Amino acid sequence: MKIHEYQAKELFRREGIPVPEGRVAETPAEARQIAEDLGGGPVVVKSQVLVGGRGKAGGVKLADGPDEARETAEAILGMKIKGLTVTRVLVTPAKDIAREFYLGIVQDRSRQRPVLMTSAAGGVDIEEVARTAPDQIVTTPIDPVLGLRPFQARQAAFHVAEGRTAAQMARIMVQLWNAYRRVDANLAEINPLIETPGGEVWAIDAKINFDDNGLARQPEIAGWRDPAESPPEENEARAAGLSFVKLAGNVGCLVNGAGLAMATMDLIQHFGGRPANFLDIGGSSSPDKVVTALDIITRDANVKAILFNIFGGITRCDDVARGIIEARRRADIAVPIVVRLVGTNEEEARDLLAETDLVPAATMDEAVQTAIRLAEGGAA
Amino acid sequence: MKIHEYQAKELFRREGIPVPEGRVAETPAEARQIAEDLGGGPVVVKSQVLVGGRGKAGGVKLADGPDEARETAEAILGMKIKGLTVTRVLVTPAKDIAREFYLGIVQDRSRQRPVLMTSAAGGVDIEEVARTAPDQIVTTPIDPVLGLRPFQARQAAFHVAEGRTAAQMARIMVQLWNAYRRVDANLAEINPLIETPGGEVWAIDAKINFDDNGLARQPEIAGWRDPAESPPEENEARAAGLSFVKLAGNVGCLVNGAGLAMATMDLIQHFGGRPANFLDIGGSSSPDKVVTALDIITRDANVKAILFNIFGGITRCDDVARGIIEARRRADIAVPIVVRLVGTNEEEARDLLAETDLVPAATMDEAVQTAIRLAEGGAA
Amino acid sequence: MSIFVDRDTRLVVQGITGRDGGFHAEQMLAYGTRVVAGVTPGKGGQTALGLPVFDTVAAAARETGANASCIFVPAAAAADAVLEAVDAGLGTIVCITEGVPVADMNGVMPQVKAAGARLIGPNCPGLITPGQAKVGILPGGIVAPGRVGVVSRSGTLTYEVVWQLTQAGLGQSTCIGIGGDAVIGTNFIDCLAAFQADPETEAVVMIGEIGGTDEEEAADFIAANVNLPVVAFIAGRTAPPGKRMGHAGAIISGGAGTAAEKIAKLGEVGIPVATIPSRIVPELQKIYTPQA
Amino acid sequence: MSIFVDRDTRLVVQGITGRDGGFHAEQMLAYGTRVVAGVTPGKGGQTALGLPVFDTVAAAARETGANASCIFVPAAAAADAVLEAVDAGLGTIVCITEGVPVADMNGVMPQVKAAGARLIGPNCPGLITPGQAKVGILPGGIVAPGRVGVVSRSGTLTYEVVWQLTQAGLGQSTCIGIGGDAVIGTNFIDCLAAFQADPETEAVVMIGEIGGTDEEEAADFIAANVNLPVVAFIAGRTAPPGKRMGHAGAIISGGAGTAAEKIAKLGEVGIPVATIPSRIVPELQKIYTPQA
Repeated sequence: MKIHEYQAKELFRREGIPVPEGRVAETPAEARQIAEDLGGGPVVVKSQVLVGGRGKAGGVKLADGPDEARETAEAILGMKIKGLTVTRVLVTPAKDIAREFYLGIVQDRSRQRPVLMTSAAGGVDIEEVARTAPDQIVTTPIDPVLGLRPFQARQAAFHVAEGRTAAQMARIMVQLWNAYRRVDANLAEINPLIETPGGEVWAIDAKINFDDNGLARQPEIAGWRDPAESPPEENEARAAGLSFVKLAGNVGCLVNGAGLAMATMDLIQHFGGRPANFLDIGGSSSPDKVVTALDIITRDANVKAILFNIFGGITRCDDVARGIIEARRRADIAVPIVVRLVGTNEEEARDLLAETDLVPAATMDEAVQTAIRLAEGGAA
Repeated sequence: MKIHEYQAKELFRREGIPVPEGRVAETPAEARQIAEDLGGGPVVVKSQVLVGGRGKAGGVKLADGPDEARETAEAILGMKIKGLTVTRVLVTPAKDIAREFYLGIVQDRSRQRPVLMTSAAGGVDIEEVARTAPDQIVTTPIDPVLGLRPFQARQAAFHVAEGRTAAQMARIMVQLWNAYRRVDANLAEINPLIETPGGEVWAIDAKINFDDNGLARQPEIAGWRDPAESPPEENEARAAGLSFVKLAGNVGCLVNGAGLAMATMDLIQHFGGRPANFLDIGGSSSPDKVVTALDIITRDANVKAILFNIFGGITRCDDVARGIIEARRRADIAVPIVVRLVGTNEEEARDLLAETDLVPAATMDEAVQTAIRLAEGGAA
Repeated sequence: MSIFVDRDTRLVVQGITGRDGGFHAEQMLAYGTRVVAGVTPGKGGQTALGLPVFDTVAAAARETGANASCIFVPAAAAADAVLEAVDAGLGTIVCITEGVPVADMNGVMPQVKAAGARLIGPNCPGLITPGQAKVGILPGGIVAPGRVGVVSRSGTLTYEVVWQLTQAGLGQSTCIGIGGDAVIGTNFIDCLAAFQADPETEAVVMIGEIGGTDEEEAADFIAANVNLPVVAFIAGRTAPPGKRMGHAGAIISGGAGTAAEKIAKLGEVGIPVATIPSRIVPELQKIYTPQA
Repeated sequence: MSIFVDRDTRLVVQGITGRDGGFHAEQMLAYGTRVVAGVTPGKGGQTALGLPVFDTVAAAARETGANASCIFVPAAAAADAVLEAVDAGLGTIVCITEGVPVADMNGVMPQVKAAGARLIGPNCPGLITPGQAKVGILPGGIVAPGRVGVVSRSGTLTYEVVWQLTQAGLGQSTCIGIGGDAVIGTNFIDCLAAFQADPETEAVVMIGEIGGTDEEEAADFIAANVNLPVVAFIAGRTAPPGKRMGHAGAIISGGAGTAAEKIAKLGEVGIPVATIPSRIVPELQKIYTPQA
C-alpha cells in the first residue's frame, strides 16, 4: 500500500524529521490561503497522486506568493497524471537548495532485512543511480532486531557529507528508521533531503510504502488508503478477500492460487489470447466469493469469455463445481464460461457441469484455447 | 526510584493488564465518594506509602461499602508506617480470591539481563519463597534485545496454571515486560495476581522500581517522584548532584568517591565512632557543592565534627584546599572540621590549611580517629 | 530417498484445534504421516484426532519425541510459533500461515539460523515425500514415489506440475512448496543443495515466479554445484510491473524481478525453461530417463 | 607484565573534544599512553592535542591502526559509542561515562561478547599499566611499575590502596577499576583470570563493595583457578540496606549483597580480608614478598 507525500510527511514529522510546514488544498482559494498563512513568500504547489514522476508531468510547480499559488493550484488541480486525476495539492514553502541527498530504507529480500541507502546523488531517480553509478550509493544493512544503530547512521552520513550537516543527517536516518519500523513499511524514502545555503537540512519530499501483511496491526495507516491508488474493481476485490489485477484483454480468469493464476494468464497470451485480469480466488470455493469475482469480471465490457481454472487438491471437485453452478445461477452472465477442474472427484464434477451451459475442459491447455476461441466469437 | 501502587497500576493499565478500577483519596469523605462511585460494594482501602509491609502494619483494610470505607480511610490516613505518614489511600473494589500467583520481572545482575519470575505461591514475600522453596519459582531469563517472547511467557504460565487462566497470565506477562521495558524499570511486580472463583484474572497489587540511570529519558516517571520516599536532606543532596544517605551518628563525612566514602564510614565505626552520613561529593571540588554539602550535614544537630576525606588524584590538592577554605568561609559552622587531602601538591594544601581553623590529617586512620575524638568533645 | 521429511518425521501440529489445523492434521494422518501431538495453548490435556494436545511445543516435544512441526496459527502469532518450535529444539518447521508481516520474518530468521533449524515457509503449502510423510496442505492423491525432486514458490501450480509428472510415470522424491512471501525460511538454493545431496533424487523441477532474484541465484548455484538434470518454469511472464500478483513476493519492482530476466539467466547456465506448464514433463524427458 | 593495556595499546578517545575527554586525553598523553586519534562526530579533519580527530571510530581505526578506545561521551550516547568501537574492531574498550541506563548495558553486552571484545566499565576509572599505558582517569602519579595486580569496583578507594602499595615499595603490574554499575563489561573473575595468566603478576589485591554477588563468585573462582596470593577488602560493612551508596551497583537489596556475606565467603576459601584500608598492605606482606 502507498500513501501520499503529505501523509508520509506527517509520519516523518512525528519522528522529529525536519519537514517544511505546509497544508493540503482541494481548491485554488485554499491554496492561496495556505500560501498566505505560510508568510506570503514563494511556495511549491505539489500534486498529491500515488504515482511517480509528478515533477516531469508538470504536477509540481513553484509559485511566487499567494496569488501565484492560487493560479498554479488552478492549473494543477484536475490535471491527469498517468491516468490519475489530481484532486489535492500540497502547498509548502520553497527552500533554497545548496545540495541534495538521497536517504531510503527498503526491504532487501536477499539479505532478509531492511537496508539503508544513502547517496550524495539526491533528487534524481535512485534506481537509475543504482544502475549507472552504484558506487554513489552507500548501503547499510540493518539488523532486524537491533535496528539501525546511531553509529551506523553516522558512518553512512559522514560518507556522503560532513560536519553539522552529516550529524543532522545521521539523526534523520535513525528517525527514518523509527518511522519505517513503527508502521511496518517496506520503503521509506526522502528524496531529496536538502541542505540550504545557510546549512539547514530539510526533507522536502517523502515517500512510504507499506507491507500489506503489516496493515492488520496498523489500523491508522490502513485507514489512510486512497482508493484512487487502484482501479475500483481492485478495491472491491480486496474488500472481498480476492487478489485481483485488472488487465486489458478479453478473457476473464478465475483461478485458485496465485502461481497458477499467473501461469494461466501467461498461457492465454502464449496461445495468442489476451487475459482480462489476474484473479486468485484463494483456497475456499464459496459461491459468495465466486459471485463477487464474476460480478467484477463481467462489469468489464471487454470480457467476452470467462475461464475457471481450478486445481482442486484436497477440496472435492464436485463441491467446487456445485459452487460454480450456484454462483453462475445467481449471477446474470451473457458470456460463455469455460471450466477446468482437476483433483478428487473430477469426473463427478464434469458430469455436473454437463447439465449446464458451462463448457468443461480437461487440461489447462484445452481450457485456455477454448476460452480464447469463445472470446473471439468462435464456437465451444 | 520507587512509585506508589496506584501509579504502578496506572502504568500497568496502559499496557492492558487487568487492574481493578479505583481512585486515590486524601480525605475520608473522598474515600466514601469513591466507594460509592465504585458501586457501593465492598472495597479495599490501601495506604499509599513507599515501604513494604503495609498490610502487616494495618495499612490495608477491607470495608463493606461506602460508610465503612470512610471510617477505614479515617483510621488509615495519618497513620505512620515505618516512619512514613499516610497521606493518601487507594480505594478499589474487593475481589474474591480463588488462587494467588506471583509475577515479577527484575534485573538479574549475574545474567546481565532481566528475568521473569513466576510462582503459584503468590501473595506472600517472594524473597522468603526464594529462600525456603526455590523450586516453587520458575525463572525465565529475558533476552535483552528480543524481549520476553510470548511463547516463553506461555511456558512459564502453563507451568503454574492451566487453561484459560494460564493463557491470560501469559498475556499479562508480556504486558508486564512491555511496562518494564518502556519505563526503564529494574523491578515490576504483581503480587498477587489473583484468579477469582469465576475464573477472572486480576492484578490486585502493583509495584515498579526504576533504574535511576534511566530516569533522564523518562521525564514523566521522574516527575512522579514522591519526596516522602527519602528524608528531605537526601532530596536536597540529589538536587545538588550529591550522593547522600543519612545515618544516625555524630561524625559528618564529605568524601570524593562512593567506595572511599563507604570505607570512611566503615572506618569511623571500626574506630568506635558513629558516622552521621554517607556523602560522595563526586569528582569536582567546586566550593558551591561543598557549601551545600556542609549545609546539609550541619543541619543535623547530632553532628559534632566533620571529616573531609579527599583523594586528590589528578586534581591538585591545593586547589581542593582552597575550595574547602572558601566553602568554610561562606558556611557558618560551629563544629570542628578535620581535613585529609592526598594527591598532587598535598604539602602545599597542608600549608594552606595550617592558616585556618581546619584540622589537617595525613592518613585516613589519623583523620578518622581525630574526627571521632573531636565529636566526642576531645581536643584536636 | 527424500529431503527434509520422511518416515522418521515425528510431527507436532501447532494450532491443531483450529479449523485449518484440524482439517489438515487429519489429512496428514490419513496420508500416513507420523503426527504425534497437537499444540493449542489452553487446551493441554485434551485430545484431538486421537492425539494428545499440549499447551506448549516444549511439552509436546518432551512427551512425544517430536522432531518437526507444522504451523497453522493466525498470522499475528506465526513468528512466535516458529520461535517456540525453534526453542523446543524441533529441526524442521513448516509454517503454512499466510499474511505474516515481513518485519516479523526478518526478526525470526536470525534465530532460526542460529539454532540450526530448517524453516519452510511461511505462506507455503509445505512438502510431501510420497509414501512417507506429508507435512502441510499438498494433496496426497497427486503424488507418487519416485526420483524427481520438485521445488516451487507456488501452491496449486505445483500441484498441476506434480500431477503431470505422476501421470507421466515420473514419481517424486520430495515435492516442496517454499512459499510466495518476500522473506522465506528455505529458498531454491537450500532445496537444490538438499536434492543434490540426496542419493535418490535423480532430477529436479524448479518452479519460480516473478519478484526478487532467487531464481537467478539458484541458476548460479546450479551451474556451480548441481549435476542433476534440472528443468525450470517461471510464472508471470505477462505480469504488469508494480502490481502484487497475489503472493506478497510476486511483484516486479523497480524494474527488477521480471520473468524475462529469470528465464534469460537460467538459459545462460543451460537450464531448459519450459514455455508453458504442459511442456515441463516433455522438457524433463528430453534430458532425464528414470532408472529402471 | 600487565593485563589488557600496555606499550602496544594504540588508543582512540571517543569524545575527545568534550571537557572531560580533552582533559583526560591530555593526561593520558602526558603519561606516555600511545593515544593515536580522537573521535567527535562532526569534527572530523580537525586536530585536538595535536591528534587527528575523526567523525567515526571506523575511520579512526582505519587511518591510525587504533586497537583500543576510551569513551567519554554523555550517558545517553554511551551504549552506541561502545557498539561503534566494537563494530570498528577495537579489542579493548574502556567506558568512563557514568549514568548509563541498565537496559542499554543489557543490550550492549551480547554484542560485545559476540565480537570477542573486552569492555571495561561503564562508570569506571579505567586502568593503568604503570610505565606503559594509562587508559582512563586514574592518576598516573600514584602508581609504580611492579608485580601486584589491583582490581576494584571503586575509584578513589582504589587510588588510596594503590598509593599505599606504591609507598610500601609494592609496584603494580596493572591497576584496574571495573566500575560500580550493576552491569559491567569486565568483572572480578575476568581480571583474576587475566592476572593468573600474566607471567609477571605475582599477587593480587581485590577491592569489592556491597551489592550483587560478584565477590562471592570471585572467591569460588580464586579457590578453583588462582594460585597467586590474593588479599581482599570490602567497602560498605556499615551500609544500611535498601540504600544506594553512590554507585548504582552498591545496594543491599532483598537482604542480598551485604559486606558480611562477601567477607564470610572470601574467608571460607582462605582469602585474607583486610578490616580497614590501611591493613591491606600489611596483610599482603604477610603472604607475599616481591622477588628481588
